[in-house]
Amino acid sequence: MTALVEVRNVTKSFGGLVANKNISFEAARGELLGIIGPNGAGKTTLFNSVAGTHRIDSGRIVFDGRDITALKAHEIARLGLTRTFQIYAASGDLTVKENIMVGCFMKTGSRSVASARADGLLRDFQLEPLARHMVGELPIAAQKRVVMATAMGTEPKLLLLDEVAAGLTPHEVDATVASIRFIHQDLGVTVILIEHVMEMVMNVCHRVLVLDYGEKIAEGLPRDVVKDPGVIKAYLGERYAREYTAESS
Amino acid sequence: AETIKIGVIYPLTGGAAAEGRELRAGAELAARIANDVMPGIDMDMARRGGITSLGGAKIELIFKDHEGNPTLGADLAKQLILDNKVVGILGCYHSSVTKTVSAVCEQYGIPMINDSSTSPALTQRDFKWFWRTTPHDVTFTRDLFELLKGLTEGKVKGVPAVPGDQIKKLVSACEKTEWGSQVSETIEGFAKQYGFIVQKSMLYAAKSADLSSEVRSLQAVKPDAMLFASYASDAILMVKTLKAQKACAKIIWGQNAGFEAPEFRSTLGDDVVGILTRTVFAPRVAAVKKVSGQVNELYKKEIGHDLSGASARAFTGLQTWVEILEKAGSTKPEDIQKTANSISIPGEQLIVPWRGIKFAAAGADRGQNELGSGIIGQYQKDKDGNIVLEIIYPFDVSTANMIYPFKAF
Amino acid sequence: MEILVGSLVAGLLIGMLFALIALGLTIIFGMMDIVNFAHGEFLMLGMYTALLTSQASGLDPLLMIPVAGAVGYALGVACYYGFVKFLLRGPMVAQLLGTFGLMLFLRNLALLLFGSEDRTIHSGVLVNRAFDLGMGVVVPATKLAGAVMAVISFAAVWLLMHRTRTGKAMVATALNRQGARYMGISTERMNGLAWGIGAATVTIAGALLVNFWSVTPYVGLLFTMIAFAIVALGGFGSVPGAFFAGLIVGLITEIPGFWDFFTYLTGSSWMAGISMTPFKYTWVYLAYFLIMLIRPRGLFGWKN
Amino acid sequence: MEKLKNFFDFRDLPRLDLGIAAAVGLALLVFPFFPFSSFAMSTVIQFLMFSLYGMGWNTIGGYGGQVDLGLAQYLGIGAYATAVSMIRWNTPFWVSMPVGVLIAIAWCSVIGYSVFRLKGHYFAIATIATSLVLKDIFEVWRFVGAARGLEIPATRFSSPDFLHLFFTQDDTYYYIILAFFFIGILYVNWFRKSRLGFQLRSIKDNEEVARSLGINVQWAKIKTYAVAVTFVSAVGSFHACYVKNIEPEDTMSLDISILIALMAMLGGAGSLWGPLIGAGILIPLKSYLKEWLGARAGLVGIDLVIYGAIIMFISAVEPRGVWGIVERIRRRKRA
Amino acid sequence: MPEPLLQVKAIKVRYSGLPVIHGVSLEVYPGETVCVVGSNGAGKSTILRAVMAAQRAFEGEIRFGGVAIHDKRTEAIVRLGVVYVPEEKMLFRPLSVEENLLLGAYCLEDRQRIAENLEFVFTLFPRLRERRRQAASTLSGGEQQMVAVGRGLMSNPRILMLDEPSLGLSPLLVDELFDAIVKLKKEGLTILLVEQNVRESLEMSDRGYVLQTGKVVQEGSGAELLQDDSVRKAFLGL
Ligand SMILES: Nc1ncnc2c1ncn2[C@@H]1O[C@H](COP(=O)(O)OP(=O)(O)OP(=O)(O)O)[C@@H](O)[C@H]1O
Ligand SMILES: Nc1ncnc2c1ncn2[C@@H]1O[C@H](COP(=O)(O)OP(=O)(O)OP(=O)(O)O)[C@@H](O)[C@H]1O
Ligand SMILES: [Mg+2]
Ligand SMILES: [Mg+2]
Repeated sequence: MTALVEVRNVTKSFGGLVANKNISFEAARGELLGIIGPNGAGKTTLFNSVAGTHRIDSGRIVFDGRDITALKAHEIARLGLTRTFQIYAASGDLTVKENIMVGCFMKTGSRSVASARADGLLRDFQLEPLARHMVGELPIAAQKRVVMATAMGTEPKLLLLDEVAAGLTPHEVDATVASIRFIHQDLGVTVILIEHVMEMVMNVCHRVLVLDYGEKIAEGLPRDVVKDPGVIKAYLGERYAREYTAESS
Repeated sequence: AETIKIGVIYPLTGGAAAEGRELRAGAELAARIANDVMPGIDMDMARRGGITSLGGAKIELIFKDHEGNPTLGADLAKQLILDNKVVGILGCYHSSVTKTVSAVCEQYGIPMINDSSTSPALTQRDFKWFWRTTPHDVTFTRDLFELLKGLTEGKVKGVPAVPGDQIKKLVSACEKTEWGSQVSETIEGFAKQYGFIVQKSMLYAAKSADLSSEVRSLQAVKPDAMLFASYASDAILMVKTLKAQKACAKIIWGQNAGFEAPEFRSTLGDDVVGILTRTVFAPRVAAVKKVSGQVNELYKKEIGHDLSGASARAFTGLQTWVEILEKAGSTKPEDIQKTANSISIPGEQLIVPWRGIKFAAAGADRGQNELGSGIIGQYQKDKDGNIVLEIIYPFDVSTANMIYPFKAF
Repeated sequence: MEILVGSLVAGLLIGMLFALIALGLTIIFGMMDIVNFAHGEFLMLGMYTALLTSQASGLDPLLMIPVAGAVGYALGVACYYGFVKFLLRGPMVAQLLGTFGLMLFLRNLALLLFGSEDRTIHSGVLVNRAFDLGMGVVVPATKLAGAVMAVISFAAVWLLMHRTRTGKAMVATALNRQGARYMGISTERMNGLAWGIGAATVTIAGALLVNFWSVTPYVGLLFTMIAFAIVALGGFGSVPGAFFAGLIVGLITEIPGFWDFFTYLTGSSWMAGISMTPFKYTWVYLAYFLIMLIRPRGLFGWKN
Repeated sequence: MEKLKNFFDFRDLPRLDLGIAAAVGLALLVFPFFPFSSFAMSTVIQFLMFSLYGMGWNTIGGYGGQVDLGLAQYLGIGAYATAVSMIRWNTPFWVSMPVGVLIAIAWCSVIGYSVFRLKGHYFAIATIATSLVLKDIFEVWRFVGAARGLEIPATRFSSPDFLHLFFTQDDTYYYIILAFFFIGILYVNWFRKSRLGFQLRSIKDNEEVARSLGINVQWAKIKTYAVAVTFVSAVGSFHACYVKNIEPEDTMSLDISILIALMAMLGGAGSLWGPLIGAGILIPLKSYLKEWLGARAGLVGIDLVIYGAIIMFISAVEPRGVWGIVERIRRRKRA
Repeated sequence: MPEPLLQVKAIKVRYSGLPVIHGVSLEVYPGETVCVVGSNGAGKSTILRAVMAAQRAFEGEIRFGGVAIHDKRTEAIVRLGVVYVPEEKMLFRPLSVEENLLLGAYCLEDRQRIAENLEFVFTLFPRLRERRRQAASTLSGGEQQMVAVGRGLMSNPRILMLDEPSLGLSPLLVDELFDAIVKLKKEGLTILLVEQNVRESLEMSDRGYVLQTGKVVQEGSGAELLQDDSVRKAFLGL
């Protein structure tokens, strides 16, 4: 397995606050990597750094063999690295299908091709009945599926998902897990996801990265990470730790 | 008998609506005098009662409002010509509107008389369907330089000859519009011709609520004469600012418009004494010209105040229309064209102090009335303490001694 | 030298008046994200109010400032409850549309009521009075009064916003209307208040302005544009920003004066050959444009 | 080929709309054969011109959410390009119009490059500022006639001159602008569903998200601006030939910019028919209110008071303009 | 049986014409913790918004402390002591954490009380004390959630309505948050809770309602509902 994305010593600070401190990691082609950590640990910031949403202070990011450190967000997206947003306020005047078509238009200029691809994605993500609805009117679960479908419209090699399971019922989490598996296995996309819903992390991730106060404090298999005392102290709490260790053992 | 429709396009709303009302009243009064028999007025038009050569046909005026907008003016002209089927057009006050309206008339071959636009360029276009009764800015500006020259030659009533080097340096401040920039250029031209020096010719942004830097800049060159082209609000502010900054010159002259507006006088009160303005009509004319007095009486009775430059010129414009129609005895454009090119109305028929009306039939100023002239008036206090506009130029009709030099505020 | 000092003082003085005019705009914008195209029309109404009431009552126009302020306040509140309230539901486009409508409505209503003549005040304490301080510094009484009024108004508004509970509530309303409601803040009242104060400050400016400048129903737009430039330059919604930007704009309008000064200083003839006066306001817009390139949210901007 | 077909692809619109649009289109085609007054004719020509300006505004302002209040500067550039080259070099309209468009696009790229970094109201006011600066320059620039402007002399060409768009009959102008109008509608219809159109709507929604979907936000905005500017400056060129007299005040003033935006906003920003509805309401309303109330009744200003009140009313009732009202009624019927 | 503090009677709500709540009734008695659960889009938030008059019910009645409040304005309802922590947080973004919290106490006049409440919130969420000067907009998602809840506690509400307070919080924090809610409950605060964390919330609630597409399909005590098969199947993934 070769690394699809390689993050080397990335540091990003806001004023005095160092949100990412010298973080390094890599994700192999075909991997499903999870990132967890307390609120404000710098997970979203790390996504922003990787996806070029903001400039990093120092460090290097290599994607698919190319140094993308200095590229702009849209250039990075065109190389096949797409991210979703944690707080996505889709208000505007685009319907679900139109939203997905925007993603599809990255790879094609033809309206009929984009439309056909969007139809395919609507089917894949069980959005067909909602195609003509405005995104803002949908329940959160459906919105998150729209976000994922739109991102898949760009045919990425690497997909960064920021808390797509937040606020979902267990049922819906299961559906989301299925969607992510579909993206990962059937479409062969490498996925990095940020999640607080531990059921999901434990279920789908091959490997987990733990951040705290901007630093990487642990990295490893999910079942190992949840036993890490540092992780328990900073993130999981005793109760959850007990639960998950019990489950996985 | 039939009526003869004449389209009249004036700025009835918009920034110049006050002038528009004057213009309209002047034209309406002229139409009344033409249509009725009014023995009390010593004017051919007043004796006839309609156009006798057309079976006593009455004049009907159709007013349109151009708001000071040239494009709208052109539209209205089309409308008058095509929908209202007017015989001809009168208007439009703003030179810019007159320009577009006359172009439409030219296109459709409909005669137009311009009574009140003073941009020289209007008659330099070799139009075949355009005649202008009022003198234009070149004439007015030449009047000014004649006056200045007269000062050095001792021709001005009440002022001994002034040594040439004491009145040499001029500055001008004109508003940055078509009108203002033309005046500014004309001043420079004449200054060269008459041997004066224009030290600064400034174009300023009109209606800008603050003229202190402009005044400071004028003051800095210590001019002998300050020349302005401004509308009322700027004219008032300009004089106020001059006063505040104690700026002064021996002569302060305004190219009509703002300097002649009633508001100018009432706002500034005694401060206007000594300021010169060019005009085509001052109530004092009525004192020296009988027919003017008669018409002015009538006008005052109806409107409540004296004839102004605007109303007097509108009156004269329509009067010219009436005389042309009378003489042509036809409403066919070609006949009107022929008549207009050859008409000659003697000065005693007019309420304005001109030698008459006779249009240049060809040449560089084609369609321009060659017998028109301007007046330069000076605000002075009369015995009762009222401020009146006394006539200073032409020298032969001057009504008072000139105040020279201008006393500081 | 006199030109330089004179221009500086004149620029600062007129700048303070501009700032006073812009104050209301920045308040209203800060609260509701509404760019009020009818702002200059409020100024115009303030001018007419002072002019007509002083003519009718025979009192000095200076005494009419509180009257104009009260009329402005009432007008602003009425505008809010009767009209602007409904605009708030819509996007920026709808708000622009609405205030264009308001601008046309007020301007032409004034035309209908007052006619289009230039009208001026003929006498009064401030009218035609000026103090000559030497060195080319001439301070017209109106502008001095305007400057004093501006300082007072800005201080009052700043204190209101930062030192009172109502001010805090106004800030909260400005930032997140629904959120403020959940805190128990009556956002309608706050917005109405903002419109009242916003309109009152600009009508007061109008009541001052009419002492040296004539009024027609059309005076508004120029001042609306200047106020826009000031408010955007200072940062939309920023009160101190509006003050400093006002001074800057005032100085910019004196560029012709500075140009003259350097012309004489250097005695250069090519400088003398170029006239700056036609561009008096061009510089304001150009400066706005250039400063925006460096600071896209104005000098003191914080809102997005 | 597919692209061409897409111009005529109105399938996503309700039948009723298309029916009404077809009826209006037909009525416009035969309009000059009926004996309407020249006033009606010039009102309809105005309507067509402002619809086109509004369509231009709508691409950047409606679909893109970038509220531009300075489009008149491009009207001026188009008009001056045509007038200057016609007066000085006798250039045919069909040459000067594209040249004007190119100049306008070049200018808009310069403006756009800097101005598109601004957001919301800052952007709107910056566009006003650039427009006023350009106007001030034109007012003193002798080459283009300074404040006096330019006049294409009424006797310059002999009518009809199709090359220089010089006619005595308004009918001919009418059909030319009507052709522009139909092309404009077809183009906007294509645009709104094109890749650029979609990208733009996404940008309007959320620029950050748009970037993450591979959209070069700045470039997409500039491209769209160029489209908007093309509309405005092409019609500006036509304006020069139709009116034959242009001045800075007349072609580049803030009032015109506002009027352009007003049309589209009142009709409904971001919808295909919005600008047409806006122009269709405002232009006749303005002309006829003035004719009935202003000039006849002598109540100076009352026409515009009513006009302003109507704009206020619509904006208060439905933020998305007249088209928003239509859609609301439709939705209620469906529910 | 005492009077219910909050009483929602057969309300119906719609968004731009589309009905979303079809006649929901629920009561909250003083001192009680009541939980509303339901899948996404069932209309839980909408009910709370209706109580706050942020989205008007077009039918039905809402009473608080015996007073009808469905025709009152939001701010008047807040002043009666109904405090709502919305799902979308609605922070005053450029203001600092502390300023945000203080605005939560806008309805209180007593400075001493305000200071105490602030201290209480800082003890509950120590992270906020660290960040008290930071602008709310730059906080992480979880930190923002803490500010929102803390702000709701600042005004000594008579009833606190929390809409998915655990959304986006780390497991540890969720735990702490629920502990905090339990603590508040013990202090006698009346709480109406909307949550996706069905198990935890039902465990600590006195009673619960299950909402499905705008209708109450089940109600009962927390423990009862936890035992219910359909609830377990639908929400606990068992
Ligand atoms: N633009 C910014 N300016 C200042 N501080 C920022 C900015 N963006 C983020 N931060 C700070 O950086 C830290 C990391 O934020 P980030 O959003 O990456 O957290 P996170 O790990 O995603 O948390 P959560 O799980 O709650 O979403 C936080 O403390 C936040 O306050
Ligand atoms: N502003 C709105 N406009 C139109 N429909 C809306 C709006 N807000 C919510 N809805 C719809 O109303 C229904 C109920 O929404 P509500 O937010 O009350 O659900 P919820 O139970 O709180 O769900 P969630 O778990 O997502 O918060 C949903 O189907 C949603 O799509
Ligand atoms: Mg995050
Ligand atoms: Mg909810």
